[in-house]
Amino acid sequence: MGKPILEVNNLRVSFKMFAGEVQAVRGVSFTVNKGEVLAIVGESGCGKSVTAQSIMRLIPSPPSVIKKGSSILFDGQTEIVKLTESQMENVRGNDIGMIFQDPMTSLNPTMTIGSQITEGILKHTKATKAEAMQRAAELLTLVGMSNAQERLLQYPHELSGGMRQRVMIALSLACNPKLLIADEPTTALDVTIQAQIIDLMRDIQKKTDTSIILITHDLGVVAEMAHKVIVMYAGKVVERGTLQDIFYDPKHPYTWGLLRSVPRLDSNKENELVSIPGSPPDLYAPPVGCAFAARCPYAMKVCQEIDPEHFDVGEGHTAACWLNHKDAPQVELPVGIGRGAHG
Amino acid sequence: ACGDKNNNKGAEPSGSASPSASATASPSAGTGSKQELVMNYRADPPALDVSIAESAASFTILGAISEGLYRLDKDMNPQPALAAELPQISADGLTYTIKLRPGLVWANGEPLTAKDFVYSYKRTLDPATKASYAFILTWVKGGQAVQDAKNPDDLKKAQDALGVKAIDDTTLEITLDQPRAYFTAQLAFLNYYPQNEKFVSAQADKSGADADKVLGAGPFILTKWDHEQQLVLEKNPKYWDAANVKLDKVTLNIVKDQGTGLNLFESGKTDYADISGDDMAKYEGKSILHRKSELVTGYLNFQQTKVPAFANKKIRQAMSMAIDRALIPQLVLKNGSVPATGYVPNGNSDGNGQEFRKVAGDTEVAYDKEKAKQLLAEGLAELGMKSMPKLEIIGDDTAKGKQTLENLVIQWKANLGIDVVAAPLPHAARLDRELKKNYQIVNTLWGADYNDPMTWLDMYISGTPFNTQDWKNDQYDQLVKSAQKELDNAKRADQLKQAEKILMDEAAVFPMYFRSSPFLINDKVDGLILPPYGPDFELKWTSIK
Amino acid sequence: MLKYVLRRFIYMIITLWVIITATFFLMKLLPGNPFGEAAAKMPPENLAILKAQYGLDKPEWQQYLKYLGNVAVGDLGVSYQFPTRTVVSVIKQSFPASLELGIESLIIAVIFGITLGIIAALRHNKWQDYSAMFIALIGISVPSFVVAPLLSLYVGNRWGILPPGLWEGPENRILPAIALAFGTIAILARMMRASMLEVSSLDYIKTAKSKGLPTSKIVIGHMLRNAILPVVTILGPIAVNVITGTLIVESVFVIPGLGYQFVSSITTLDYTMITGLTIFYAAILIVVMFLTDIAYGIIDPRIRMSGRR
Amino acid sequence: MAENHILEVKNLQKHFNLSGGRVLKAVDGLNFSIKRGETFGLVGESGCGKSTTGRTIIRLYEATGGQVLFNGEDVQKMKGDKRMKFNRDMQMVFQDPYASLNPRMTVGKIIAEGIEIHGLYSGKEKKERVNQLLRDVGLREEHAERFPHEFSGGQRQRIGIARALAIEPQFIIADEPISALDVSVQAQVVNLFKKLQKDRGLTYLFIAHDLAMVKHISDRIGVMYLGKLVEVATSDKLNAKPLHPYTQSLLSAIPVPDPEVQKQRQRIILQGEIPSPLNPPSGCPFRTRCPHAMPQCAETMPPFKEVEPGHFAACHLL
Amino acid sequence: MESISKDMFQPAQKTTNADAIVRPSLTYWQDAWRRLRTNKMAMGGLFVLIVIALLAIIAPMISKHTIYEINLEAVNKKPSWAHLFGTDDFGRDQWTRVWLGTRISLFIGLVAATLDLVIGVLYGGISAYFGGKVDTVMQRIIEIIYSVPLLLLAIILIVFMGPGIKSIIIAYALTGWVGMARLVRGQLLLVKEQEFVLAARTLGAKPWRIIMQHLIPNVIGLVIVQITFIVPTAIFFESFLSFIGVGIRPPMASLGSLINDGAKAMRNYSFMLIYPTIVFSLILLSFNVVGDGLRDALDPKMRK
Ligand SMILES: Nc1ncnc2c1ncn2[C@@H]1O[C@H](COP(=O)(O)OP(=O)(O)OP(=O)(O)O)[C@@H](O)[C@H]1O
Ligand SMILES: Nc1ncnc2c1ncn2[C@@H]1O[C@H](COP(=O)(O)OP(=O)(O)OP(=O)(O)O)[C@@H](O)[C@H]1O
Ligand SMILES: [Mg+2]
Ligand SMILES: [Mg+2]
Repeated sequence: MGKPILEVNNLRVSFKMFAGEVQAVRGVSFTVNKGEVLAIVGESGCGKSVTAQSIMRLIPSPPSVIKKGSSILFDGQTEIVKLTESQMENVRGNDIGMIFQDPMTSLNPTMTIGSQITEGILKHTKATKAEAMQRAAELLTLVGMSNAQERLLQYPHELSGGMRQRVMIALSLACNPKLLIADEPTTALDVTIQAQIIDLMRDIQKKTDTSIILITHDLGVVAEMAHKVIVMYAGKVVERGTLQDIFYDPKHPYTWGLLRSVPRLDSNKENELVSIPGSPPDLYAPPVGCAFAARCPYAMKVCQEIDPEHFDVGEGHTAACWLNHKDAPQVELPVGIGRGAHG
Repeated sequence: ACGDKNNNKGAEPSGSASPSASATASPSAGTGSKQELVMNYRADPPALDVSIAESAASFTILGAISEGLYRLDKDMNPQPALAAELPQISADGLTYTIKLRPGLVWANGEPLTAKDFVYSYKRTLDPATKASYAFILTWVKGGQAVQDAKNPDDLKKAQDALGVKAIDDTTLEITLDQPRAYFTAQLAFLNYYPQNEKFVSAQADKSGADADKVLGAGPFILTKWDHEQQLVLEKNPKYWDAANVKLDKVTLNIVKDQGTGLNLFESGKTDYADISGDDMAKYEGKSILHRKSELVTGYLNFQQTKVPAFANKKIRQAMSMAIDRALIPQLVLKNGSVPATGYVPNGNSDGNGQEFRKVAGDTEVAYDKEKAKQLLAEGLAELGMKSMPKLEIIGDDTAKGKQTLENLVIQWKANLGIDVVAAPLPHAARLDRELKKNYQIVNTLWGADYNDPMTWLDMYISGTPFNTQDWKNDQYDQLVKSAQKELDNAKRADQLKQAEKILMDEAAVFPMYFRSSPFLINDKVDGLILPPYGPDFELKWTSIK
Repeated sequence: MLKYVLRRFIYMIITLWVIITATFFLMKLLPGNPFGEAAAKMPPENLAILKAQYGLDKPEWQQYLKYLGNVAVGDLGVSYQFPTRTVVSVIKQSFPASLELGIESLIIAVIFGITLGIIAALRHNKWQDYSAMFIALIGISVPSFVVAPLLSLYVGNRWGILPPGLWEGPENRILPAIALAFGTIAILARMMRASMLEVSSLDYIKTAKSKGLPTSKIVIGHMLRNAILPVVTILGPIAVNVITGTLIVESVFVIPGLGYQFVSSITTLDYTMITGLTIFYAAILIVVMFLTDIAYGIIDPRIRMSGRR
Repeated sequence: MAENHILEVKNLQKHFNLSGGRVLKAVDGLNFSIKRGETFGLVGESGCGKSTTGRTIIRLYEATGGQVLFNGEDVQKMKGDKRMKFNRDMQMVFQDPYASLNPRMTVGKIIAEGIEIHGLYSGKEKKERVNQLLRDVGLREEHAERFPHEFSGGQRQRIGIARALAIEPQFIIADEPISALDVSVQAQVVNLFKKLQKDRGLTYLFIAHDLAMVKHISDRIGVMYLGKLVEVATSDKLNAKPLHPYTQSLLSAIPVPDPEVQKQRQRIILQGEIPSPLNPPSGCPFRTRCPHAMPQCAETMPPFKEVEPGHFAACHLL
Repeated sequence: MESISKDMFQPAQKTTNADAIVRPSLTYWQDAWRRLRTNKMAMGGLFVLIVIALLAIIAPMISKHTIYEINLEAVNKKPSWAHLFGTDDFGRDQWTRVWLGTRISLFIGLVAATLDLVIGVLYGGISAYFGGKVDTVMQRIIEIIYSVPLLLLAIILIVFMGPGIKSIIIAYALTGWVGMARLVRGQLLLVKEQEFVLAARTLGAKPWRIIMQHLIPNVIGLVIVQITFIVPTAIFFESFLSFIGVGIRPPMASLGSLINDGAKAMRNYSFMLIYPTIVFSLILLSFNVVGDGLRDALDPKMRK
């Protein structure tokens, strides 16, 4: 793995609302290296999309603000937080591509697929219209769509959801970005197409050495693609590590909960699925201590009072949980997690 | 006619002795300067057809393209035009023999003869022509019979019997049903113009609809007519008096908005503009401001059948006396109109060579609000009523029309304590309600059709269509009817004077003002005549200095 | 598509027929004498002859059927007021000026209105928004009967920049077109702003941004087309009104247009003229409404597919 | 038909007429029935007609052909009171949680709407009921006064479920209620569904494209492809012995949240383009992507036959 | 990391810490009102509107002048302390007339807005919701109403009702709402396809409920923008009717007719135009900022 392509440091993003400030992202730090796939997992509403969109500076402002002290360093030199809007235009699409969560609404209904793909190419390269069209057709073929030439002239509503999602991917790859942010790229698709798309993204990543930030709640997809994983909860990173670290040696009760929630292929229908009880805290006023404490079966007094920092629990593996403190009681990994659980 | 439709914008009187206003006293031939005139004109004329013409706009334009036996000069005296000289009138005053100028031609070169007059009169009287001014030609003996003809045979017979004959190509003989003192001047009136049978019948029902469907023998030719936009008149080289016509070209732009008209004048885009009373003050004392006092009276009618209280003379008097009529010209019209001093307006002849108003004096009730209150109380007592019923006054919905109603309503309220509701209506709707007698009080206008008191007074004979207020006075009827037959002009004038006095004493109508209109005319324009009735202006003697 | 057009065409005919019928009978409710005031002096017998000539002596349903027949062959009748002029000739002579002026003013209104709306939406709640909306508000609060004379007086007369009136050269078009566009600009700007604000928060705008497109490209390429629908909706009737002429602007700037004919036909109770002009107006309106519906489909391909709206 | 079938779908068809006279056969001849208290899963790829099936059953669309019997009565023919009763007995949880919530209504109002329409409770009772429902689905009482956009996807889905439950239906059509949710919330929602089923004896038609979850929740599963059912079996049988090649590929493609297992798995990756429902392939609709396609497949549509008791499939290979 | 006492690592008592109620709980309307109140522009607009309404009610009552007096000494006087807005052609106090006119115009504007809200929005809602044949017929009716000349209608109204406020309101009720109806329909065609409408239908909601609760609230933004046009349009519609004689009867005046008269007099007495126009523009400006504020306040997504 190469040098860092993206270093996010203490990113804090809030939404200023009438009723107060929603602290959607509260000090997120992570690094993505060249050619690496970083997966972000976490409960719905924990700030994954906001983090992703902050990197692209796409969150609407107002009401959002990226707080002082946040840093998003791209390619070791570009401080994204400080760029002007027009400098940002050169980063978007060119250096960083993005696939959005919802393929149904993320394409312009009144524009043909072709012009939506070529737009970015025309902006960032010196290509002529015809060349851009040629490139667009190649991209469509690359993402596995037949009849690419014809598809270019169609409108989004004439395509199926899976096709639209692939168009989104093609679009984000148009200028060979160094970093691709994929926000739940397969959520809306059925498994057969999902499998196709994962294959496709893996292929592309290998061929072009693109770095990918993959946001998803599907741990299966994570398992298949990611090199590194960060787990987010209530606007914070609670655990980070390699794929193996997270799946086989997780150190945070929330991660445990997540892993245990997945129905196993051999699971007994009569059994309840394991879920994490309760719901995440209100980000209008996050709790003082650990945000997960209220739902955590292992909560200690300290959890309710002091927000844990990251403890190093292995090489590059950290977890923000007091259980990893030397004074904390030892806790067994719950059943259903670890090697062979999904045999 | 009653509030000629294009011309109800308000007016004012002038002290000018001459009945018409003229741009300069002495027409002088323009030399050197381009003889072209650009004018604003307030309305697109309806069909330019001698028989059908009924509006001032038609009279004006046809007056320039066409010509009658006589043309009125700036003093409203008939000057021989197509006629070589003034008519020879028989002793009984019934037969007029007129010699035409020799060698007259129509603008298209065809000769113009006495027959063209005969054709014209017959055509106008033919009911099928639907000429609204045909009644003026019923003065010719047998005219009424033509008008009343029910079938083609009757019509043929009546037309043959009509008292107009072409003795030869240049001699015309007209026989009247009764003597009419003002008939020579009337021969200058549009409906007595000749028409070219061949040309007119070729146009069928489109006669006068466009520039190429009009033929005259007057000083000008209509060379362009873009409806609602522009008319262009050019000098007629074949006109008998072409030598004395100075203007080569007159452009008339149809400008309906007086404010814009003034803008055009001030920015030098036109030489002539009619302006509103409000804008007049600024030009007071400047040589470009001209005023024409018209033979138009603005007055109120009180409908007696609808409001029985109005049958009571005291109540009518009270209603009239409560109005300070000086305020209407002063505050509303501001265009030089003067408070009325009777029904027949200033400048109208008495049919005996004198001005009617000068002879008859001020016959109007004087403004006296105390007396008005008293009269109202007395009148109500006579009727056994406690108060006046709810009253409504209708009138035109023009800006000035509305303001007039407003002013009256306020005065009645302030001076008499009665509530009258103002109901401004579109002109046609107002006229319709007036003629159908479907009103309580109406603010209306009358303009002279010809320069004689009869045009004013015969309309109040009981039972006639324009006596819409249902006022009835036997003595009045008798006086006017006998004047209609009276041969002695002096006696006739006296009878009419008495009749008007009755009209006014009885407060049958309430005249408010004699109308006058202001115009701006470029100083370089010379000899443009603004006659008090009929056409809006007379171009023949106009020139550019 | 063809079927749709055909069906709409049939609707159009039906609507037009209802309008003809409604106007025909509404007009009979009007007071007064259609032959003008001169006819008032006519003896009743002559009036009867006159009425017979126009077929007014027949029962109303016969008049109605005859009229329908005439309309079907494009004959809208002869003016009662000016018997030498047919309704069709009046339209032919007055409509071109109104149409030309209307189109010019629409172009001005659309360009300025949409630009103002876009600026306001892009700078939502900033000073640019407030000033654009302030300009728009002036457009609404100052009616044409004030704007038109003011322009004629100041620009035309006092400052002498442009002619204060008359319908001659191209320089005569500018002031009336502006006066006519004034109110429309305001309406379009406000509509455009509201609609742009809605569109600007949609997901695909983010997608467009994520490609690194500059704001101008996003506005023109992505937002405009999606935001313009409500503007098109309201523009239809406005366009019809504008191209068929407006009394005030026409009379102030001395333009030989149809607006004056409309008003004068009604105030003078010219039956055939009223009905004829109404039919003409209605026909244009219906066609424009239809074109609007077609435009929906062109603007938004989703609408073309489902065929609704 | 057996008494305990709450819903029977017979040869159900739903065709959409598009402009230009084109017909889109979204659902083309479905046959299945659901027993009282059972969960029937319906899987298939995006656009194969799952939602349309659900919507036609609940009469959001009028069926083009076929019959839907609910408690033995023809749904299409219900009117007036019967229809109201039907609306109470059958409810739907919508696919897109956000779009299915009125953005201008507070959550409390959204949930209370059904109660108001059917006049079940009023005043304080209504409020209590709404609070109860919120707690039931794992939300908090004070959420009642917030608006949908203030919630995360999982929370929105739960609002939709609470709305459906509010009028105490017997039968719920859950249209992909979990696909937008993260795993822990998926588990919550699925548990909630199961709990409600246990407590109230609800019957579900559970639509999804995620076989793993459907397998877990459903008693029986129907697999759809391009408007047609290609396989129906009990959950266990389907898992153990999928018959149709499409089902096989679906099962093999389920990603496993275990990096090592995942690496070793053999997946059947389908090739070829997904056909358009506007222009379906002749014969078997799946033949364009089927690894076993034969000439016969292009000619005739394989019959939907009962291969084993309770296990139906439509494939020429069988 | 500073040292932490050992007992801190004892299992915690279960608390409902995370469940703390944080955001103030408000109803929709309270919430909207709160949001409106924080909008300075909107509150300013509301304040101006209230002041204008109060002036319209009170100013003519306490004025020394009435509209029934002609004062020859004070004809067309420029504004002064005696006559704040100057005097008109009859020497009447313009201040009094302007506020009386404001009274009438405000009334007409509000009635028109109400009619538009009720008739236009409902009509559009029904047309869009039912769609199909109902929509086709209702849209044709709109085309017909659009086509029948206003003037013709107005004149028929004078004939049957006489001029006055009643006629104006009837004329407006007959024709004025079609623009709103079309706009609402156009937007609702998109809204009605959304799933929450379907959801309401599966609950058994009747059309009326769906239209009122689900459809219309979702186009309220556009409706408000349109309403802010309606107010001036109606006021000018009245002055147009006054212009052709169906409007307010003199000596009563409306803002529209005062502006109309002022436009005629502007060459000589510009104050006759300026003051009513200022009052009118203020009304409009306030209506618009209040409208915009309301739009934002009623849009839950704009929570600020
Ligand atoms: N435009 C916005 N206005 C106010 N709050 C917002 C906005 N966008 C997001 N939030 C809040 O920010 C928090 C994080 O949202 P985000 O979209 O990042 O979640 P997520 O992790 O992507 O969830 P999901 O998996 O459901 O997509 C949420 O609590 C959400 O309520
Ligand atoms: N109202 C409609 N008009 C026309 N076509 C429709 C309509 N609704 C659905 N369709 C079409 O019917 C087919 C089936 O759609 P449906 O929504 O039932 O799919 P689905 O199986 O639910 O897919 P997904 O998993 O994406 O929700 C699709 O091709 C879709 O385009
Ligand atoms: Mg997200
Ligand atoms: Mg679906």
